[in-house]
Amino acid sequence: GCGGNNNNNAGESSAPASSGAASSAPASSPAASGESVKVGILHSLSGTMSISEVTVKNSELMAIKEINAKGGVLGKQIEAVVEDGASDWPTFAEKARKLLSEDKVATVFGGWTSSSRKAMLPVFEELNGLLWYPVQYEGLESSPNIFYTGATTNQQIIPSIDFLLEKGKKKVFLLGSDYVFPRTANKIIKAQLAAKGGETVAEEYTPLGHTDYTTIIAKIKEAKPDVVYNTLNGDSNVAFFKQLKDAGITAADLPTVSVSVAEEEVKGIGAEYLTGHYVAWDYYQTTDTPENKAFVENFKKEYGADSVTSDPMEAGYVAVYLWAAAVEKAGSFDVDKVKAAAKGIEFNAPEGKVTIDGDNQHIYKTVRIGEVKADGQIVELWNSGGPVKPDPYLTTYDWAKGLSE
Amino acid sequence: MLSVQRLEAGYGESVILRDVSITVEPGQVVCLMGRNGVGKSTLVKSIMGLLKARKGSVSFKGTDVTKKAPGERAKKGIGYVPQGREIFSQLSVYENLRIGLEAHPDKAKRRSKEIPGEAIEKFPILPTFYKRRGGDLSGGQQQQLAFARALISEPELLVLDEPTEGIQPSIVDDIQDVIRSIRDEGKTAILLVEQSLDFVRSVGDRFYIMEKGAIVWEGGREDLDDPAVMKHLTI
Amino acid sequence: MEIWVSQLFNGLSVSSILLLIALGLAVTFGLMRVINMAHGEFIMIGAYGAYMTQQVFKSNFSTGLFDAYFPVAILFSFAIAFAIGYLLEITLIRFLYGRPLDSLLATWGVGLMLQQLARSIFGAPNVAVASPSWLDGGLTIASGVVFPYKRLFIFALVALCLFAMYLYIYRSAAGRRMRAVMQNREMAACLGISTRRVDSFTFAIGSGIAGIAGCALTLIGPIGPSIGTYYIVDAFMVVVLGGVGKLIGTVVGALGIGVFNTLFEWGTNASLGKVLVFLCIVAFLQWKPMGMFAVRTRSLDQN
Amino acid sequence: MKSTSILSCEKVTVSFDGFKAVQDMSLELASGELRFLIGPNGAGKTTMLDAICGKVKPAAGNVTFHGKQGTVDVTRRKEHEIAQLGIGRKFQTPSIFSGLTVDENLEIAMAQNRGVWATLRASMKKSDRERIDAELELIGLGDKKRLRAGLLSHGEKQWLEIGMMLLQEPEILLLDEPVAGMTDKETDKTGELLQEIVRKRTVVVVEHDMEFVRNFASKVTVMHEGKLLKEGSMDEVQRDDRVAEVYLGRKRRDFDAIGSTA
Amino acid sequence: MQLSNLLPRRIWLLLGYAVAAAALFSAPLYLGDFRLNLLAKCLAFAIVALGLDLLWGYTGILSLGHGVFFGLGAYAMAMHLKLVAGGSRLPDFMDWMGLTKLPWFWEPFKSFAFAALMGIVIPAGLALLLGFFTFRNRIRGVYFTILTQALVIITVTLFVGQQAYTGGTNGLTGYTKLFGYGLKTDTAKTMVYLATVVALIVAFLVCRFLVKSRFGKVLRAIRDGENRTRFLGYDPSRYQMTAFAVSAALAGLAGMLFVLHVGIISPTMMAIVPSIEMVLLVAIGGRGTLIGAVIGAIIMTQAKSELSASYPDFWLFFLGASFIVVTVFMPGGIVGLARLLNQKLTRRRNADEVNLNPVVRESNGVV
Ligand SMILES: Nc1ncnc2c1ncn2[C@@H]1O[C@H](COP(=O)(O)OP(=O)(O)OP(=O)(O)O)[C@@H](O)[C@H]1O
Ligand SMILES: Nc1ncnc2c1ncn2[C@@H]1O[C@H](COP(=O)(O)OP(=O)(O)OP(=O)(O)O)[C@@H](O)[C@H]1O
Ligand SMILES: NC(N)=O
Ligand SMILES: [Mg+2]
Ligand SMILES: [Mg+2]
Repeated sequence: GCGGNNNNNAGESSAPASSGAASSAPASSPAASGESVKVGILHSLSGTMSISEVTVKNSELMAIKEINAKGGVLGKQIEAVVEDGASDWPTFAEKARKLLSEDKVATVFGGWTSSSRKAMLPVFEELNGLLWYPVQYEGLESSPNIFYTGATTNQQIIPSIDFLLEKGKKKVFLLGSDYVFPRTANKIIKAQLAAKGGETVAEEYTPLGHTDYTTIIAKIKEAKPDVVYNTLNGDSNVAFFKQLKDAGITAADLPTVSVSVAEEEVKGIGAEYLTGHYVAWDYYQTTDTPENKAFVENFKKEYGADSVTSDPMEAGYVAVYLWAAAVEKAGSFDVDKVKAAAKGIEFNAPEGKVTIDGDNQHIYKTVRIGEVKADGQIVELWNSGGPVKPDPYLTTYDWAKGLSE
Repeated sequence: MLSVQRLEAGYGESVILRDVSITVEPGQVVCLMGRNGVGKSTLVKSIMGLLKARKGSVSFKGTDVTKKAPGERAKKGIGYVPQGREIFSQLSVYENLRIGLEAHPDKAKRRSKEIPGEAIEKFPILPTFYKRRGGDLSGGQQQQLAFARALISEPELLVLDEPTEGIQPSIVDDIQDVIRSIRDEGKTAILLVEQSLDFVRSVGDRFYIMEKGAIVWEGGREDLDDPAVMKHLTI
Repeated sequence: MEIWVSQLFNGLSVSSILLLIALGLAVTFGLMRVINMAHGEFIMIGAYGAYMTQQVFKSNFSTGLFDAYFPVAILFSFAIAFAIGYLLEITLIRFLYGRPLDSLLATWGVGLMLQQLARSIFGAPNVAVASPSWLDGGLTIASGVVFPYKRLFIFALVALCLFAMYLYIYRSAAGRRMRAVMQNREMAACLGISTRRVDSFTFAIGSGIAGIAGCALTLIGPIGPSIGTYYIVDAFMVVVLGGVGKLIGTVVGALGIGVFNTLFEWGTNASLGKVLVFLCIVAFLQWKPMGMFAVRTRSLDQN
Repeated sequence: MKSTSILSCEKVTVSFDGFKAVQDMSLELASGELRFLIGPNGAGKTTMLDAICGKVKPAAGNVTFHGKQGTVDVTRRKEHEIAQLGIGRKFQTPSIFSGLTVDENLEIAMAQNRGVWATLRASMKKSDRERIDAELELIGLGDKKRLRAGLLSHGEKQWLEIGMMLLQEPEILLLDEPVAGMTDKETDKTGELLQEIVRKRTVVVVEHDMEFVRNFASKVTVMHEGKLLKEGSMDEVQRDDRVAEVYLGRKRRDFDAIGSTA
Repeated sequence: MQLSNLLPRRIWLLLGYAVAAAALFSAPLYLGDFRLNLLAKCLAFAIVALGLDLLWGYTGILSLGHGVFFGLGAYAMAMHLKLVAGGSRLPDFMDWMGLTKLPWFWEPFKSFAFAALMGIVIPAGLALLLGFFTFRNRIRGVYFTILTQALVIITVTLFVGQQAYTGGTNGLTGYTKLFGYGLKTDTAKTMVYLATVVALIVAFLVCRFLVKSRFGKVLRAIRDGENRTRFLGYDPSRYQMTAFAVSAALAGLAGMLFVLHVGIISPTMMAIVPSIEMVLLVAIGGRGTLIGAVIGAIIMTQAKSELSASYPDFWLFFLGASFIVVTVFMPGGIVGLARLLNQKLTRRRNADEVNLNPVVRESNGVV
């Protein structure tokens, strides 16, 4: 089980709801009253996305606990206000507004799907709040009020396609859930394949939560690709991989590359269904850094010996540390000052060194292609050799011209 | 056999029956009369346990059944023909009758696939309908089915709420005969709700008349010429 | 040619799964008329039942015995879903007969609570259930045409459940009592049937079958707190399309939706396929407004 | 007695999955007639009324209505159109709107324009109120007018439905067992009411209460197994051996005969 | 005697309504940004609930697809806002999806009047169309309900799939201005809030008029016995279509207001769960009473927000439990409970009480 401790906002008393100030006060003067400072944690704790987001919440809470144990930020203890986005985008917007204007949090860590981020974005811009978004996404965005600690496309998807082409896997079958991230990702992949001599043999989307893949698998068999590039999200992965194996297709016959399957998902699918398949991320539980050793150890201590760590969890964990570092540097919780200070901050994360890019507020990350092993762990096959500069608008890729106009 | 003492019952907030007491002796045919809406069916439902008694008691064969569920009362030997037929419309006629057997005291009979002949021979059309769904029958046919369904469990007390409604005259005569022969056998008592004075006169031993939820008149067959009877039954 | 054979098989396979998830609902909704929004959560209970059985076998028995867990899991899933269904009926559902909206509201609430309960006990992420090794692989019909054993197993399981349900509902005295109670609770009571017992037993059976479905679904799909939500709409579609209250309707409804879904998905894509299937349902009801096997009555306005 | 025909059913056949509930049944109703339709249980009386008011569609035969709006082939019309033409129906089991009050049941049954727009703008005029109150008085539900109709007793529902039917003011009233569950006196009262009504309208009554039929019938149609068995005055019908055989029962005929002379 | 009984009650009721209206109108004075926003959202949902109550409580038609109508209204308004926000540029998501020109059907939404009109006309029109194909063919009860679910799935799938035209799963967000004024200013927020209060009151009065009219009585008659009304000469399908269309129009109106308050509309709001939750609002408040729908919407939306804030990990337990408690202990919802208490207190038998069970089984026999 997962016995997450839920430090809730115990001291509700400090939340002011006085009449005049409430509606107009910008969140740039956050409640850092007395000995503590409030931060918001806004993930889906219920609904379909909770299978992924709960663990990110857990790692963020762990980071907060660690920082508090070391004396907090600017001498203040961090107090987490946890809210449930309930897998519903308008709820994310509502809760973001609540955190900023009612709880007056200094910053918010939250979101998983791009849709939830897009829903929160206007609220953060309106109230000049600060959001740390910890999941890989499709790029093409750079809000002054958001820091992106997950990978953008050139830190995950583009290198993975290069990796495949290098291995001679030219005929690619694109399979994704029918929503914005897979569709945009696949658009980029198609352009990249076209430019580099690969071939998109087919492109299929299934609704979120789809659980029958027999027909898709039949289509895959018909199309005879070298590899399936999988941007399915959430539960659909379980159904897809179980049914793929039933159809008698193993990784040796036809490998897949997944960008939304991490250790947590492997555990939920069952490693035997995934053995030998590829994944692309910036962090694995097996990533060999001293920071990661401590991270994994602490996490298991906190949430049980059989819990695992994954890329989005690590990105959420890193986000908390980066924010704390920026606050220390700024000497203030003020959003504008923190943003200014964040530029160029470096941090030795479990995934290795990360640096905040001041222009687009993404971070430099090391890209890693991995293979799923029978024990459910992911072993790195390839890495980018060092942190890759984030390029959310793909300005440095010739073939990507016209994609992002 | 059946004794209702100072019963008060009703629906929701409204009290319909006030201080009603009636008794039915073994082998007796007791008739309950009264204009529309005076509470006859309400009394019958309370006897069956479909309505809770607010005050008073119902006892059957010497035991107090006031708190018993309808099913238990049926198993104790009360058969019921409700007003409005209430047959199981999606069940076949045969199945309707088999359900009627549920309360039969004899386990072998309950289990048997055969519908006992005596109970339905008064309704000769029914066996020809065994395969048809109860709900497809005509109104009168359904009424006959409801009657047969109650008879089939060989109850010791039959509670009949306007059992001849919609039944053709010749079969009404037959039913009259059935009731008389039941009375003559003396094993089964009957509580009969009926509007037709002719009908009750020909079969009844004891008579009660209700008005506004209370018993306002009672007497034997010889008392029926009492002008009060007419008064209570007309508007 | 091969592709048609395997697609036909896939269609039937989808149908069999739809049927499995709808069978329990055919009882709780079709017969009892409880708008049972918690049906999906009973499927979830069954799935977690399989997970628990697996964990017990993993930690207590040798690997050789491990494969035997699945038949045990089916029974356990049935039992636990049955028990929870029974409990739910005697504490809640019994107050809701003849109150469709209230049954919708209350069972929705039950569903929320069960989901949250699962999240608290097993954690929010999915859990994995390893399928027994004797169900690995498949029957090779021709080159490229493989009928996975799991799918064949599900066929058999569905057939068995269906047959058992048919016997129970239409051929046994208990089933006759059950139908009588569902149609007219008061009258059934007046004829000596203990309606309370029949009610709770019936609801429990419907729930238990949902549990079996959940157990079977672990072979092919995810196991998480909210899996019920994926199946609930389809289950209702199947029951309603076939005609509420008719077991045969549920069978044909599942067949129709499954086969057409596969067909359309093959011809177009998964999303459009789904849209087309639902458009077909809309069109079909124009022709048969009460489903394929409508329950006819003479009464003017049936409930 | 010369009168024009208002409804003619010619060789109507109604079948349910092959079972012919009504077969080649013809019925001619004269305007202003009070016709009794009798016959054994399952003879097809209710089904015949169903065919006239559009509840079932005959497999064969014609039902033509010669009403104020000219001659119309009823079998081609939808139920609400038939009702609007002027054919009203009381059903065998009480069919009222259980969630509406007694008053509201009568209000919407009252003769009026049945369109959406009309009901949106309708208001309760004084004359309407009086009509409804008079009707309430007649059916004896005056003090229950604010009660939900679902809470009425069986017999009260029957009365309410009769009241609705009367307010509807159809040209033909089809009454399926209107006096079932009424006391003898109420039955007489209803009979008188019917005789009142037929001065302006045409009435078809299905009834098993022979006393009632004899007291108020001029012409009786007897059905048996979906077919016409006999048509004529009550005396003729009563003397008919086949009618006695299948319907009245020997004993009953004798008993009734005695009753009628007494 | 009846009059004297009635009069004070009327007055109390009117007084209650007046106090409630005053409280609503003055809310901007005492509520903060988030609270006011939340209340505005509640009120928008109250409008949907009114429409659903008209449909379910009074006509007996259960729609589990009102999210679609709500969403269509919301999208109509959102399209306008998106165009205004973008100025002369294409909306961002069209850009990403490679569109170079604004699709023709987006063009007219540059006009606010057109958008506002469409926000009501499109849902009502769709309801009429669906109603035409269902009610006329006597599809009703659960069969109709299932079709509304099919409608949801079809619509959501199309909206998600047609990303270039609808924004896909992300939906439409990022609005800035309305009528040239910044949407994020306090005055703008207050005005939009007040507009919502007015819309709710108008919607309430419209529904009240409908249910009190003879039309409303026919609706209830159809609920009790659709076929019986036919034999009285009414054509139920027309009444059902009208009720369905009005209800859909109200949902559309609510959707438009929702977008203005929440700042985003996406297909998740049209999906099955929100659609069902809209019905639950009515159930909580009390079906068959208009004020119940409003109360239910306000209480449940607030409760959801409060519970999830106070117990983010366990709030579903409380929400689920409260549904159960309502059904078991408060049949007829909050209003039903209030009436019950009132009855208990006054020991009066109310003749025109709510019908808790529209489906009272008459008899399953022959007609
Ligand atoms: N929908 C149906 N399906 C099957 N059989 C039917 C249906 N409707 C009527 N019948 C059959 O048609 C016959 C005539 O029924 P109908 O109700 O017209 O009889 P009736 O003359 O009104 O009898 P009663 O006097 O008992 O009311 C009956 O045998 C009945 O079982
Ligand atoms: N479910 C109910 N809820 C409230 N009141 C009811 C209910 N059923 C009946 N009543 C009321 O109870 C009173 C008695 O009804 P009951 O059915 O006992 O009358 P009855 O004597 O059987 O009349 P009938 O001869 O018409 O069948 C009536 O005034 C009726 O309005
Ligand atoms: N950003 C994602 N994975 O939606
Ligand atoms: Mg009665
Ligand atoms: Mg009849």
